[in-house]
Amino acid sequence: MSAIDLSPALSDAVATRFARRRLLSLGIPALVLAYLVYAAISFDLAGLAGRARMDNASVLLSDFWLHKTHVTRQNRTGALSVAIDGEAKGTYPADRLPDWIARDGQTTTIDLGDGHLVTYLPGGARYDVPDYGVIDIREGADGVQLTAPQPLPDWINASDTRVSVTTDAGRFAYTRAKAETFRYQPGWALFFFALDSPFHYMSWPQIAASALWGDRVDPSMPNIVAMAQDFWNNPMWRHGDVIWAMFETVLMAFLGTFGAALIALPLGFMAARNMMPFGPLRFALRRVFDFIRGVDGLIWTIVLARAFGPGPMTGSLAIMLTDTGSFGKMFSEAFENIDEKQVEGIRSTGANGLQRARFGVLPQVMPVLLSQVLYFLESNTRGATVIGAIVGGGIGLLLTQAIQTQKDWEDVAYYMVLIVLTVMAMDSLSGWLRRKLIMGE
Amino acid sequence: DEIKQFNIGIMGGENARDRMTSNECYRAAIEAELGVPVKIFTPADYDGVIQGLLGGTLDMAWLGASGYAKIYLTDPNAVVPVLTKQNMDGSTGYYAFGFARKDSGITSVEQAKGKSFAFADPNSTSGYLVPGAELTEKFGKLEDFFSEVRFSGGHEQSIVAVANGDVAAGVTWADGLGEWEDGYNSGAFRKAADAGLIDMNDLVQIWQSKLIPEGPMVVRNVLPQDVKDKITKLTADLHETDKACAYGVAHGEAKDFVPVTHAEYEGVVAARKLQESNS
Amino acid sequence: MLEVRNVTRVFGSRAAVDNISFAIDRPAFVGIIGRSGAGKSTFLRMLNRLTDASAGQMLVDGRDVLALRGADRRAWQSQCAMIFQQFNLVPRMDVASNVLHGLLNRRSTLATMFNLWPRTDIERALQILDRLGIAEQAPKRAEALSGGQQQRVAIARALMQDPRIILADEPIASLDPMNAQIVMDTLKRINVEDGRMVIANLHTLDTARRYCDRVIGMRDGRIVFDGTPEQLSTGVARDIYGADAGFNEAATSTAIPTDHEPDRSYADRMLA
Amino acid sequence: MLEVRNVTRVFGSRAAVDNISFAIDRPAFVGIIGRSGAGKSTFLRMLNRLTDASAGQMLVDGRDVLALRGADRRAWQSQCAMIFQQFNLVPRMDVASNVLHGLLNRRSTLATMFNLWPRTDIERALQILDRLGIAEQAPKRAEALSGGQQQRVAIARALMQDPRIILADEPIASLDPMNAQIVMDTLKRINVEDGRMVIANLHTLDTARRYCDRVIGMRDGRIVFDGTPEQLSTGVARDIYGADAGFNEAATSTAIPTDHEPDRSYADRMLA
Amino acid sequence: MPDSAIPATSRPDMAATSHAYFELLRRRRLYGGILLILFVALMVSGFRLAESRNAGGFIDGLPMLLAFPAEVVAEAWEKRAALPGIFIEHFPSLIETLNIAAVSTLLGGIAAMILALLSTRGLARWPRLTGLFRRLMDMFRAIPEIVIALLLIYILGGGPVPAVIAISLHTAGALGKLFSEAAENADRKPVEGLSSVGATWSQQMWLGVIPQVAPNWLSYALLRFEINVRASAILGFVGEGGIGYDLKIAMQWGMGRYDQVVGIFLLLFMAIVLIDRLSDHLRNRLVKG
Ligand SMILES: Nc1ncnc2c1ncn2[C@@H]1O[C@H](COP(=O)(O)OP(=O)(O)OP(=O)(O)O)[C@@H](O)[C@H]1O
Ligand SMILES: Nc1ncnc2c1ncn2[C@@H]1O[C@H](COP(=O)(O)OP(=O)(O)OP(=O)(O)O)[C@@H](O)[C@H]1O
Ligand SMILES: [Mg+2]
Ligand SMILES: [Mg+2]
Repeated sequence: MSAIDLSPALSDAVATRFARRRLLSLGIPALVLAYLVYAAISFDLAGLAGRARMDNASVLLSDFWLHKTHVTRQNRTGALSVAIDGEAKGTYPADRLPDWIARDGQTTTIDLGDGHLVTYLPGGARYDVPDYGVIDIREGADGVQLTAPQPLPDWINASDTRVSVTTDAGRFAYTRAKAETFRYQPGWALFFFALDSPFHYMSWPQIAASALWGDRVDPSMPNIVAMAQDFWNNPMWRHGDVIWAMFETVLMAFLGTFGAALIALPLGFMAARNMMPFGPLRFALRRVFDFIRGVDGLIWTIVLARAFGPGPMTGSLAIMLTDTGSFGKMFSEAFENIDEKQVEGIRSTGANGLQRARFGVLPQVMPVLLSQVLYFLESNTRGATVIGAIVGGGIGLLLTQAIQTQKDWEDVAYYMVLIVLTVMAMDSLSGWLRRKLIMGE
Repeated sequence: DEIKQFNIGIMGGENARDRMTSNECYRAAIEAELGVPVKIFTPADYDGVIQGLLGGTLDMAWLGASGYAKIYLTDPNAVVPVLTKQNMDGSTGYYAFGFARKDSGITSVEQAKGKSFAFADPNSTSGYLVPGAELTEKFGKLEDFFSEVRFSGGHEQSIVAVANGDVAAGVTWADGLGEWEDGYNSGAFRKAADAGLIDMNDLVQIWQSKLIPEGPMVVRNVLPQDVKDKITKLTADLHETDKACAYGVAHGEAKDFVPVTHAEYEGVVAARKLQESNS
Repeated sequence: MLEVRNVTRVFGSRAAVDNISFAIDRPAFVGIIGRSGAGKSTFLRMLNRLTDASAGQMLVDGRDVLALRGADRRAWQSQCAMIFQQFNLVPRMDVASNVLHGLLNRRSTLATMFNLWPRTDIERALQILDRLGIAEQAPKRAEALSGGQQQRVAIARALMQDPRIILADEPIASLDPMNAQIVMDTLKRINVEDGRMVIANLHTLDTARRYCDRVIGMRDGRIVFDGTPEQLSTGVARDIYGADAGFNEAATSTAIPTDHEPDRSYADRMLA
Repeated sequence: MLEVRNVTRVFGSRAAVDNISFAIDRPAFVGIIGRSGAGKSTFLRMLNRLTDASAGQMLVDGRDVLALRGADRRAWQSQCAMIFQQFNLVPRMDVASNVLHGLLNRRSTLATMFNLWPRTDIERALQILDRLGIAEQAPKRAEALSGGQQQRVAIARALMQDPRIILADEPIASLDPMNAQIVMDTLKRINVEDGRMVIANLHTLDTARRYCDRVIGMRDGRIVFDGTPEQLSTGVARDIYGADAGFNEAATSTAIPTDHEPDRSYADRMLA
Repeated sequence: MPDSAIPATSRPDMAATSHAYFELLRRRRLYGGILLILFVALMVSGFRLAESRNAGGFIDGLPMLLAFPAEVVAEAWEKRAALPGIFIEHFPSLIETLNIAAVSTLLGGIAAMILALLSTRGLARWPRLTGLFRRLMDMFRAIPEIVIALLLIYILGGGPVPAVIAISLHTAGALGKLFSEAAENADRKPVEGLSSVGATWSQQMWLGVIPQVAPNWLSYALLRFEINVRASAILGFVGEGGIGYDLKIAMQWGMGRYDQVVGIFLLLFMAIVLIDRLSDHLRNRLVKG
């Protein structure tokens, strides 16, 4: 390369520019990093690591898709009940126990699988744990007595009033009042048909056959209707209530969003500089929009709850209120960015204000407004979940409470799947509508 | 004048679906009695029910004593207390219990000094108001005595939070009858233990409050007198007519529902007024 | 018919139109020429009442249209159609609807809001479009049309108004020479056949010479020439445009330079 | 140096490049001509590995560059610079940075992402820009430059790569004749002075005749001509372009028709 | 001038044209009418359904609308002297809320950048996996923040971290979609140019795409920050830290602490409005140049 003498000023100038840019491109990441470090300290990230309970995480993850069956004997009466998740509506009828439970007079044998065997005996119980030995419990005068290979491992928790054993196969607990065994099995139990439904005891091919040509289980209706009813009224999962709640949530979002759009349309006109010559009103409207937007929907929900009480209408009114603020602002901005030529063309024919708005303004802003509204519809479906939790309606209430009780994780999973599917469906629906309504008039 | 529908508010404590289920029989009975549609609402927190009663959108609810006091202090004429729960032993009260994990070594409130402490809900009588007032009286400002005072959001959450070790100690309610290992005869411990949420072996009791009056069932004051009477009678007779239903409504075993008046709650109202000022 | 008396329009401290007066007594084709900023558009917009005048009167059959307010003003606007350089149509609506907008002032607001037009109106709109040779475009969106076609839609809207006066503000400035000629020919035909007065702002001398019965020259808001096209000498033009001796008239021309025949015959075919 | 063996590229069911083979044994200036769609771009893009070949080999000093993967492929790209019709610079970045991009493959990714260029690199970039006569533009954004200047920036980026081969895909198609000449002269100079091979797609015969040592004609993905510019008769051209007897060579010409002198002297001044 | 001044010089195909247009018009009116009726019916029946499932009716409730705010404001007004003290007391909570929002916008934004580039047709590192990354973003967007936060509280205990994770995930999904739409419209020529010199994928993206889309991306991120401030306050309301939690505690107590409610609310509200204004201003400058 031929060395041509460059003007040193130029080369310096360029070098300085590079130095400055280098400072910037190192400085910005450094600043971000410094901020994150500050945040990590102020959020006590280090302490969190100690507090985090990974066993909870595994409980949660497994409970998402596991169910447990409680096998309980009231020691005083000897009554045995087998119930899914310990709930009354999940209780097996005494004559139709699952095949891993065997009853023989006073003795009940529970096969937890993998060689784990629990036996309820009169006045005590026994648990055979493979590779460990037999845990034997007797009721004595002064409490429960435990006989087991020593030393006791930490998965056995014993006092003289209570013994509990936790293994991979299940959980077992004994007090003077009752003996209880929990067996964990994969799947959402009784998701389709609960124990009170005759269809629970059929296999899938049997169900299909019975739906198509089987004898009527209930003489008053075809089997397929009976199945639908049993599914819909499933007392464990209450699909009917859940779907209703989901529907209520979507309804809140729908009413709130479109109601707000209808209200914000005229208000937006009045708040647009080029539509509203009267300044003070415009200014006042803008501040009103700012105010109702700044107060979150949740606060509005609480304010409205006094007047309208709990329920979906209150939720949709709260969404409507917040979105009126957002739409008012966005619509008025859209109106201010219109092409004035079209309005002028309409004006020159002697059209009045309404007609100018209808023909000069609406056709050009409609696509923008519509796509904003549809975008909000989708995000409000999510928002309605939260509002529903406060206002006592919809899937949000079911979900937050199921989480807060911290035991119905399979319900939580069910609701979450439903919500995600619904929001995704709303997303595609609004995308489809947007394409349909905006691309082709 | 006539009423067109009748709305019942049910406070938190269980998940919404279970609350609906355990009160369904009660709802049906009232509907049959009044001949108008009856609906149950289960807002996420105490405040939802209270606002509903104040605003007149809910006609009746079972409240905690503190919740009643809050309504009374906001608007003395909004509701009247009519019934309360009578426990198996004939008492019409219960206790707040302080508790901690057994393996934490804490056996009294003094030992929990400088550790974190959980109340249930600011509107809860046994979960905050009474224990808050009593402990403050004994140990001074609780924010200074404990390292952190937190509201878990409900009794169930307090128990789980302590059992999980998220907080060192907390309070919740129980009737104080029966055995600790079973979580007493009724109360939040019993529910949690029955549900398999906790193992009572893991917890110890560290404190017990004075007797707290059971919360009242209130009806809105402006309801027609005959409606109030019908509801009161139906509920008062529930233990005689439908035992299983009464169990669900009373959140567990109870002897009966018995009449009550505002006078029984003046103490709680006073405690609440006191707490207000030292917030 | 039209008498303009001492009309002035001030923007800020500058007078865009400065005390102009003239009268037109028959439905003539009047051209207004002048360089950019001379006040041509402002004058037309005042006559159409899109812009308010600062002072003066414009009498149409003895009535001062500048004094009209509210519904009267809109009624006047409907009698005085305006054609814009950028067409000013509603691009997302179809051509026929755009033409029907010419009737907005005559039909009830409620019906028009829902786009409900009587069948006879629609038929008339289609007839007008047919007259201008673009009836097949009626169902298309206005934005799908070429510039020349859009301007003819704008003229159709103006005709739909059944106006007494048609104002055209540089109607051919955004068009290519071919389309420009079609549009100007159309305006001329309307002027001659229907006997409607046309006042057009033009930015080229040759167009003015070719189509106008009378030419008004403006400069800095004042009228500096008012006469027949024949009187429009290069010297006068220099005066109007404020150009120096190097002024070359061809520089302002947009006419198709040589052989006009094929275009004209095409235009005639289109307008037949 | 470069040997192309039976290279084919199929898009869908059509072969854009259909089994072509040829060899170049010295750093010549090779022009590829052919009408639109003949497969010229596809061939260059395969050699630069922007597009994968369907079959065949391209040997550079005995190594098949079509078989390279990952980092090897990128290393080869850095030795084989490409100049595009649309320049393909980063418009929002300054000229010097664009030139430095030629080094991206040789410097660590992290350092380049944080703009950490050694001062010697920056100076070399400036020298190259100076050699191409646009050093003063170094601090400007690429998008602020004229087309011809942008193409010279692209050439500078190519030189920064210190490549063995420079590929140019219709480098002057978006330029006016003046700038086209400067760019072609520059490429020729690099070819002659630095001894780098240049392969350029050209869409005009006269450019090919004027600058190339060897011309390859493509039609429908096949090589239909391979020889010296002198062998490129009008008959051959007709063959390449698939034109009928009415083929008029001038129609493809972009050269400045008459007197070349002032341009040439200007170009010389610029490149001095 | 009468209508008949227009000569009826219709050409023969005029009748067909006019017929076709009327046919079109009829169809358009029919569809428009059906759509309108459908929409009105949905709105009306939806509202009536919602009202019937509500505890209180719409008309009955209207007169009560101001009862609660009046109660709150009246008490706060009485104790207005305490307001500055309340502001100071709760300011640290506000900072925590803002920190949560800022950190999640940063983390979510960075994740969104990567996800967006990975899922943009023509830019993706692994073109076959674009669909996967898109679905991933859809999922992130679909799950309400509150759900993730509540689940994480169970595992991580309370505090700001669950909120940060929850909001970050949502932000990654929401911004990712917007970012990818902007990247889709970016000019491909610079990328190809960089690719031709042997640049790696990250160099191509960093130098060829990001400078083009940066103004748009920044503007979206600012908007998101504004939204996240609100989200972080709301998460506080359902049980995390920050100013939302303070507000809930005060609100739940009710009468007697309404001065706190108003004070905290004003603090939060002013912060939101301030950020809203600032981001509006910055965004306008970014997009306009
Ligand atoms: N709305 C307005 N506000 C302020 N000044 C204006 C306005 N409209 C026009 N003017 C000014 O008035 C003067 C005359 O403008 P006008 O548009 O009438 O000129 P014109 O002859 O139509 O020019 P052109 O050929 O550019 O359209 C110009 O100086 C213009 O800047
Ligand atoms: N990415 C692609 N996908 C499908 N077909 C392609 C692609 N790239 C090129 N082709 C097709 O391959 C054929 C050759 O294209 P190529 O761009 O190589 O032609 P060219 O000689 O460079 O033409 P031009 O002068 O127009 O650039 C054309 O028919 C083109 O349509
Ligand atoms: Mg003008
Ligand atoms: Mg090509």
